[in-house]
Amino acid sequence: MAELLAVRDLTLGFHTDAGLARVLDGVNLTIDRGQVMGLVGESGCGKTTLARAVLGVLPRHVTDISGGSIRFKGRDLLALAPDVLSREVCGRAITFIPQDPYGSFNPVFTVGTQIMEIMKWKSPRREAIGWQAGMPALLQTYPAERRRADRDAVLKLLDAVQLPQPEQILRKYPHELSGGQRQRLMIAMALLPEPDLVIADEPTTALDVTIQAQILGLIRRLATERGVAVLFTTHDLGTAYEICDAVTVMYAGQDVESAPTDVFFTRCVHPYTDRLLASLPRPDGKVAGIPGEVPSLVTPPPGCRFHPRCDSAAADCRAARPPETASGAGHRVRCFHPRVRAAA
Amino acid sequence: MNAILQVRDLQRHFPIRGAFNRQLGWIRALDGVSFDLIQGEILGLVGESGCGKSTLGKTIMGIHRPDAGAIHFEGINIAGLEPRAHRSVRRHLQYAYQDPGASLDPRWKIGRSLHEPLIIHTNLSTAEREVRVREILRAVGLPEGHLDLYPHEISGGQQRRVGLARILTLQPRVVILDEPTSGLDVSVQATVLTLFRELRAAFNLTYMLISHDLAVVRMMCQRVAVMYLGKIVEIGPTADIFERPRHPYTQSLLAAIPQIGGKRITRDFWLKGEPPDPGKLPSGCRFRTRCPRAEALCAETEPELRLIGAQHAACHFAELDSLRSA
Amino acid sequence: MRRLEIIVSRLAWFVPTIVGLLIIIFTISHIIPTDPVRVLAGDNATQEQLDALRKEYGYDKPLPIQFINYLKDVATGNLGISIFTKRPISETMWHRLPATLELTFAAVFLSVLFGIPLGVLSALKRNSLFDHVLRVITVSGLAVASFWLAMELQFLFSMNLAVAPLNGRISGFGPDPITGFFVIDSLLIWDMESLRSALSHMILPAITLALPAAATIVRFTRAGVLEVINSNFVLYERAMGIPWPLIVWKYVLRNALISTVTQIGLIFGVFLSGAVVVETVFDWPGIGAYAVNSILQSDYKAIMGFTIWTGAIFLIVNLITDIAHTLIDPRSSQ
Amino acid sequence: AQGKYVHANNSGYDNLDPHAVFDVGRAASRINFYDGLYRWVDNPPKMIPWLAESHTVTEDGLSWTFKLRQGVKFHDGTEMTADDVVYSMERMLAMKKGPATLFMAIIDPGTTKAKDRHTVVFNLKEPSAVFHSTVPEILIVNSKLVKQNEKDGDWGQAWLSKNVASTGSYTLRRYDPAVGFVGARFKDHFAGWGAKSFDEIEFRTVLETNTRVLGLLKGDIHGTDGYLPQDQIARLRQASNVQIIEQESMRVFYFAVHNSRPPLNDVHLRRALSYAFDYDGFNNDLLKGAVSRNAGPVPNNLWGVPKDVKGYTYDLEKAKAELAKVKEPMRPIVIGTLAGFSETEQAATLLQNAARKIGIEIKVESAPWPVVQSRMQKEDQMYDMVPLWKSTYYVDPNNWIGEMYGMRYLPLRNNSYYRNPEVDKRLEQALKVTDQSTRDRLYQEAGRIVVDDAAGIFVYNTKWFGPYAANIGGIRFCPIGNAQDMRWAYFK
Amino acid sequence: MKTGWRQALSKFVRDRAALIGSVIILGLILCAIFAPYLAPFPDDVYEFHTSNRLRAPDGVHYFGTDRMGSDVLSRILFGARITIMIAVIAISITVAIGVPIGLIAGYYGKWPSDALMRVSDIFLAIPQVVLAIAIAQTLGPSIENVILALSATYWPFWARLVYAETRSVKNEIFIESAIALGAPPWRVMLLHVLPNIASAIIVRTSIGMGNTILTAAILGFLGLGAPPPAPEWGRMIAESREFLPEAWWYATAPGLAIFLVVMGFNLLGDGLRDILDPRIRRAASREE
Ligand SMILES: Nc1ncnc2c1ncn2[C@@H]1O[C@H](COP(=O)(O)OP(=O)(O)OP(=O)(O)O)[C@@H](O)[C@H]1O
Ligand SMILES: Nc1ncnc2c1ncn2[C@@H]1O[C@H](COP(=O)(O)OP(=O)(O)OP(=O)(O)O)[C@@H](O)[C@H]1O
Ligand SMILES: [Mg+2]
Ligand SMILES: [Mg+2]
Repeated sequence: MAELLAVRDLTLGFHTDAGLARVLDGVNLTIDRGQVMGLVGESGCGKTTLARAVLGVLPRHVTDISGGSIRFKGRDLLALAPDVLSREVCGRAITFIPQDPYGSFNPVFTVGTQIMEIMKWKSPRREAIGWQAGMPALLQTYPAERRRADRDAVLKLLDAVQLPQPEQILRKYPHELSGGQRQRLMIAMALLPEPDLVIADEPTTALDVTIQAQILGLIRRLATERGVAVLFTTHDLGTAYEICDAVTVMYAGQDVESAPTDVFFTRCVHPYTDRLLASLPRPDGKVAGIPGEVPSLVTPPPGCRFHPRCDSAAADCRAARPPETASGAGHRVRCFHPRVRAAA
Repeated sequence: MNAILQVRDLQRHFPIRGAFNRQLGWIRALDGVSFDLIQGEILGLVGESGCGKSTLGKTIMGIHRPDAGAIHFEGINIAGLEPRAHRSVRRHLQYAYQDPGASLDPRWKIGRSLHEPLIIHTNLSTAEREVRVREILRAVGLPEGHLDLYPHEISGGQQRRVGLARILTLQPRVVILDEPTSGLDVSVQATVLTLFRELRAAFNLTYMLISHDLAVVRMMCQRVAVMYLGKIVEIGPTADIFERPRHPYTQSLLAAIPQIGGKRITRDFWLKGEPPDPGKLPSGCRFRTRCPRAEALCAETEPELRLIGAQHAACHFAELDSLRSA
Repeated sequence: MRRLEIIVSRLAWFVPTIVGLLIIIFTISHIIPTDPVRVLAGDNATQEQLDALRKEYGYDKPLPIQFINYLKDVATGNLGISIFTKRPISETMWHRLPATLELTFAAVFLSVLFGIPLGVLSALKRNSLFDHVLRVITVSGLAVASFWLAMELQFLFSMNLAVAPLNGRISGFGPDPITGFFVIDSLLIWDMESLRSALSHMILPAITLALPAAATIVRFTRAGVLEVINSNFVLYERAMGIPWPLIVWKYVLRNALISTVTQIGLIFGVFLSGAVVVETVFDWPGIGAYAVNSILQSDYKAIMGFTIWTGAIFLIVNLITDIAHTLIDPRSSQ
Repeated sequence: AQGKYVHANNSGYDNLDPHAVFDVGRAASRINFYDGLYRWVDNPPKMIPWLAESHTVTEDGLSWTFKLRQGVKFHDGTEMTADDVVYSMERMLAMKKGPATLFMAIIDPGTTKAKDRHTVVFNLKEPSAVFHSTVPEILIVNSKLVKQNEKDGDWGQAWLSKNVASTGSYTLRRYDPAVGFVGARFKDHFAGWGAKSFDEIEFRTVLETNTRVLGLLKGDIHGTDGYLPQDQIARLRQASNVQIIEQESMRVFYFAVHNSRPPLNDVHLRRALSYAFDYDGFNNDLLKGAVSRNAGPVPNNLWGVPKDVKGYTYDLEKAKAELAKVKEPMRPIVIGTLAGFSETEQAATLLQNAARKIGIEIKVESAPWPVVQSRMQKEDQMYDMVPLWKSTYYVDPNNWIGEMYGMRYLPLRNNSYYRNPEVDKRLEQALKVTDQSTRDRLYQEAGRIVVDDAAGIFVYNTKWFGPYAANIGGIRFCPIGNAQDMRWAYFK
Repeated sequence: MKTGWRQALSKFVRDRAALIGSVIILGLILCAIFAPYLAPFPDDVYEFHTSNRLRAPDGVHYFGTDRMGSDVLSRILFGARITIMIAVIAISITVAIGVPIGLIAGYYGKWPSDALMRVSDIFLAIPQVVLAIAIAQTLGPSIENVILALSATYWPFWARLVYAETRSVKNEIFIESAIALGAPPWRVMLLHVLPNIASAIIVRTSIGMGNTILTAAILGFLGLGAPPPAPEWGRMIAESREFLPEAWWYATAPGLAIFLVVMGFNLLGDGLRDILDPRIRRAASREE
């Protein structure tokens, strides 16, 4: 499988009242074509930030990107001009499914208007450069012919995401739809431009378990059918297990371990991953949390950020961040003292 | 068995109002709920968002007035008591909010918040109160220095501890825990759940644990009640319900939870559609619009809770095999 | 459906509100030491003259009866005769209304024309030099006493630079009234001289009125845009690569305007209060100047008439605001 | 005949009815649209025959017979007759507004008779020495036309408030209560026209002084009222295109003092206050010497003034001495000023300032004229003092000293609540006798006592500074009407 | 870790608007207190020098003299006393009326809130300036009546504000939890609700001060304020009006004084809003 997205040593921070919050610290992430990659980690560890970095929608004035690269199909997105990124990549080659399907719809326009707006700019039928290219965006028109074709595509896809009576749904306002319906629409909108990569940022956290199961199934099926790669952000390990081909774990802005799903849940070697899995509630009632607290991102501990809470930490963990080491096929870990496990 | 709390046919309806205060309909947040809470147990209450779990807890507490039904707490019916009379009951019956951070006054130091219940319910002097507060603080595992901090200055897990300490100062017998771990990371959740267990042992508490996380409930509770749109559709010992769910809704709920290392449920999850508008409930069984097993009977008569095996379930076809294995 | 209900419920409150207003004003009017009959009779009236007039105008009856009679009159659209001008008050009001409306519309036009785009721009360029300068200007706009600003504008532009007339609405009588709006009337009869005169008379008072209103609009638009621009749907639209100008001027603005529109009722209050003072300083023959005159003359019937009018205008504007709100915010008409 | 004269007036023309309006500010509509039986012209004022050619009085002074001019045309072409005069008098008496107050006490409704087509008889209830001087205020309306426009027995009030039905010098061309009026020259006016009279006159309401001045400077208007603040006059004097016509007027500025209320009923306190007013500072500094000191109630330029009375001067020592003699317990004195008339306020604060130095506390309250007026007319509500002007309604000392201090005018016009039998005896006598020299003597004697009693603080007699465009000629100033009679004026 | 108030204080110092605003207001208060010492001609509040009238600003009279020949600067300094007195008393009365009414109506809902809404609707149905003018005129011009007119017309704003804030705070979980603990209503209202809406009231009060001063100035301008010779700023501008062409300083100085003070209160209010209002704070932290 070919690399679709390769994030290398991405380091960035946000300027806050308290100082520079070093939110990502040398993050590596690789997604292959058609792969569903789970990005898991506890709240505030930088999952959303990483997703937004790929989409190029980090808050402009406060973000300080100090290093690394994001290569997508060979182009470095960080080096791309914002308008080129917005025109050629965002919404076209890379699309987005947000966490909050209610807030992500504009409340004062019908969903039809909003879908058609995306199609106007991002439809796969849109020729790359037409006579309108030099026109200001506000003046550009939507050719009727393409509009019709796009609309047919929309209706077809709405059907595919199990939204009955799509024509009616398009005429509704977001608040007139249920959470599940909204999230289905979001999925449809992410797939309509026929992208190579969909970034889904915790798309099911706002939903009930039964609806979540439906949506997860939908994403999984459509991704497989269309060969789309997905970056799936979640803090729920169960969900990650459910739909991902591979999982990357982050802790406090650093990636710690990355492995194919089955390997990850059975043979993880990083102490943090290990403790995380041990914290899951079990019928037998034997749970163990992780003592200590998540470090402040403004004054993070040096080296491996997990070392203050890690029982196998040693002096070298403080000195430097462990390099990425391969621990099997597609299994990479960043730890000087990985757990030794008997292979299951 | 010794029921410390008996709830009988409890109803609580919220009006839906339009302009003019004109009433457009009712949301039946509680539509005839009955169950017993047994001394010393942990009863789990699960169900989807908006099914009435919090309303049930708050109605028992007297925050909402029930429209009908009875709540016997230690033999006394406390349903619809005057606010003044209710206040004395509250010493023994406490409610732990879903988000303890939000349940602490942001402008009050932790210490002051901890004194408040004692000021309201006891005539202790400041010094006596101080002793009690420090005791309880130790019990929930917080350093005394925290008394001088504001809620936003401590972590979420610590806020939860403060919230519990505030409740426990009054030495209640029953504590209703409303989604105590929602929004917490698993590692923190694990610590909090452990704390609940320890406190229960130390203070001889009875819990009603409201949650939508079945895994947590399974781990913590002796018995589980499953709610769907204002009604309990199934109730019984935890092991039985998780092994042999009788109600199709419970079955789908269990089927919807990803099991690490288990079968991938999304491949063939069978429940379609979404819960109906709580203002416009369907006739008969309220689950029939989504139920793959629904028949004409389901639209006509509403099934009552029936005893099947060790558990009660409200389904006409509860005896049939589980859908999951079908 | 909901829209109709809003209108009906607003209208239902119309009458009690106006009656309540009248009670307040009637009560305070009757503490006035002026004897309306004496004013009516003139400087040199005799006692018998006064008694006759008192009877004629019903001032000999007890106050509650006077109030009820007054309400009856108001219900039939009769606001009584002004003590000072000795003319029917409603007639004067109708006669002066176009002047006030013309000025108000001009001010609304100016304040919206500048307020909304500036508000959007300062939100987009938050914390830039532009934003800071604009903030200073808007805070000043709200801090300056309108009558003083009016005088300083007169001093500068009329007395020293002589580029604008000092006051009045037009030189001379203006075009024959068709609509009563000089700008429209002079266009209708294609009288460029009148048009020029009307516009040049309007500019200073309109600016005076528009300044605080524009400042308010800028602030609300800015706050609205800032609130919206951080919302998830803007993030989503950006992530989906919708062109930025489109996001701002179509999607964000429409949302931001919701809060601005709700403020229009308030802004209108600014205009009406402003009109009272600004019309006085600029000698603008509208109902605001009439109100001040009546108040200074203790012409309490005219004051009450004015109160009813402003109350009604205000309520109508609020009604329109509510309707506009339901029009641009689909959530509210649910 | 040429051109259009534009006048900026400082008050509004909200009613054109000559029988409803009777104040100096709105004289222009009365005087230019309507004619009276006689007319006042020039300064000192002379009464000339106008619609009436002459009159006779019976021996007892009760029956006044006026001979009307023949062939006088109303604007609609019909002839003016004695019936119109009778109708006009009845209309005034019925409406009881404005000018009616001059006649109601002496003429009953229904007693005025048309002897023939051109003779009219007024029958007085009692002899009146002042009736003669009020005859110019009997303005004649077109009775037929007004009757046609009567509604519900309103004497045509609604109609006449916006229309003109008269014989007057100008016909109404345009009218807007908020703006003013335009009159066109009535070619067939009985008095004829000079060669250069205006074709049209426009009177605009321009409340703001600065606008009137600027308009005059810019040439947009040709004339404005003659009581501008002196700073403005000074400014206008510098402009080459403006002329200022200076005339002694009959508008006396004084403090009405409540003579009956303690402690002001003590003559020593009143004298102390009279000594405490800085006449020079006020007349010369604040008003730039544009007024002349008037020591008593009657204007200096009228007869009936005791010329030897020099009045009070600003002298705090004398004031203190007088104050020492005051027996009544002292309390703060309240002065009511006229809102919008800053001169009254300045005068009050000036007195306040000086009084403070001799230990009298004064409070100043400002209120609009209607409020002040209605309080002045109630003895218990009258302020302790009110600075104000006494204007000319008719030219007779009775207009001033008579109404200000005569007991028969209590409380409506005698707002000083001054009750001095010595003075009253003389004032009453002067009203009955018709011999001019006797009356002159009586008024002088009364004036002397009033000043000695310090019944008021008499400050100045106004000078009139008529600002007109330099190319206007033929302005004839008369204290009544303030030169707003435009029929004599023309462009040079 | 900083406590809430200390944090607010440090933010306050960093917020330039609030700082400038409070400096201006402090200046005003100092001017008011030390007017007799600061004024070059303290007697000129009552003392006239008619021969010296309408002097342009020079080294002796920094702001020129007025129509009675008094020093404009001195009068403005003394005018600050009147301005402060009117604003402070009027706002205190307004707050004292509006806050309890809003609090009770907001806390209990039902008919008290309906009644409040209707009554304040009536008061808010016409512009406050107009109502204040009408009341002030009716009662007669004096400082007390200006204060009365202002309080009578402005209380609904506070009642409404407190009402709305109370309603929203009442939905907060910590209020519900205090009730669940068994706290009686007075305790909840005074100890929980009031402190939590205090910042909104403070912000509104600061901006309200500005508005009140403006309205008071309008009343003074129309001759409905303090009677002469009180050096009230609005009245000074009204007095200056007829001298505008010759004496530009006469209107300019008191106008600027009003402007500065109102600006001071507005800036302070704005700044306090940024610092104290948690909603804005939340929005600000999300902002780009
Ligand atoms: N605009 C910003 N300014 C300052 N800090 C920010 C900003 N956005 C995010 N952060 C901080 O960056 C860290 C990472 O945030 P991010 O949203 O990426 O976490 P996450 O892993 O997505 O968490 P969650 O699971 O809660 O969504 C957090 O500590 C957050 O507070
Ligand atoms: N005070 C209220 N007024 C009106 N409706 C209410 C009120 N409180 C709750 N409801 C409605 O009652 C229903 C049940 O609400 P409740 O909060 O009990 O659900 P829940 O099961 O606790 O949901 P969640 O899991 O989201 O907390 C919902 O439809 C809710 O909208
Ligand atoms: Mg996130
Ligand atoms: Mg809940």
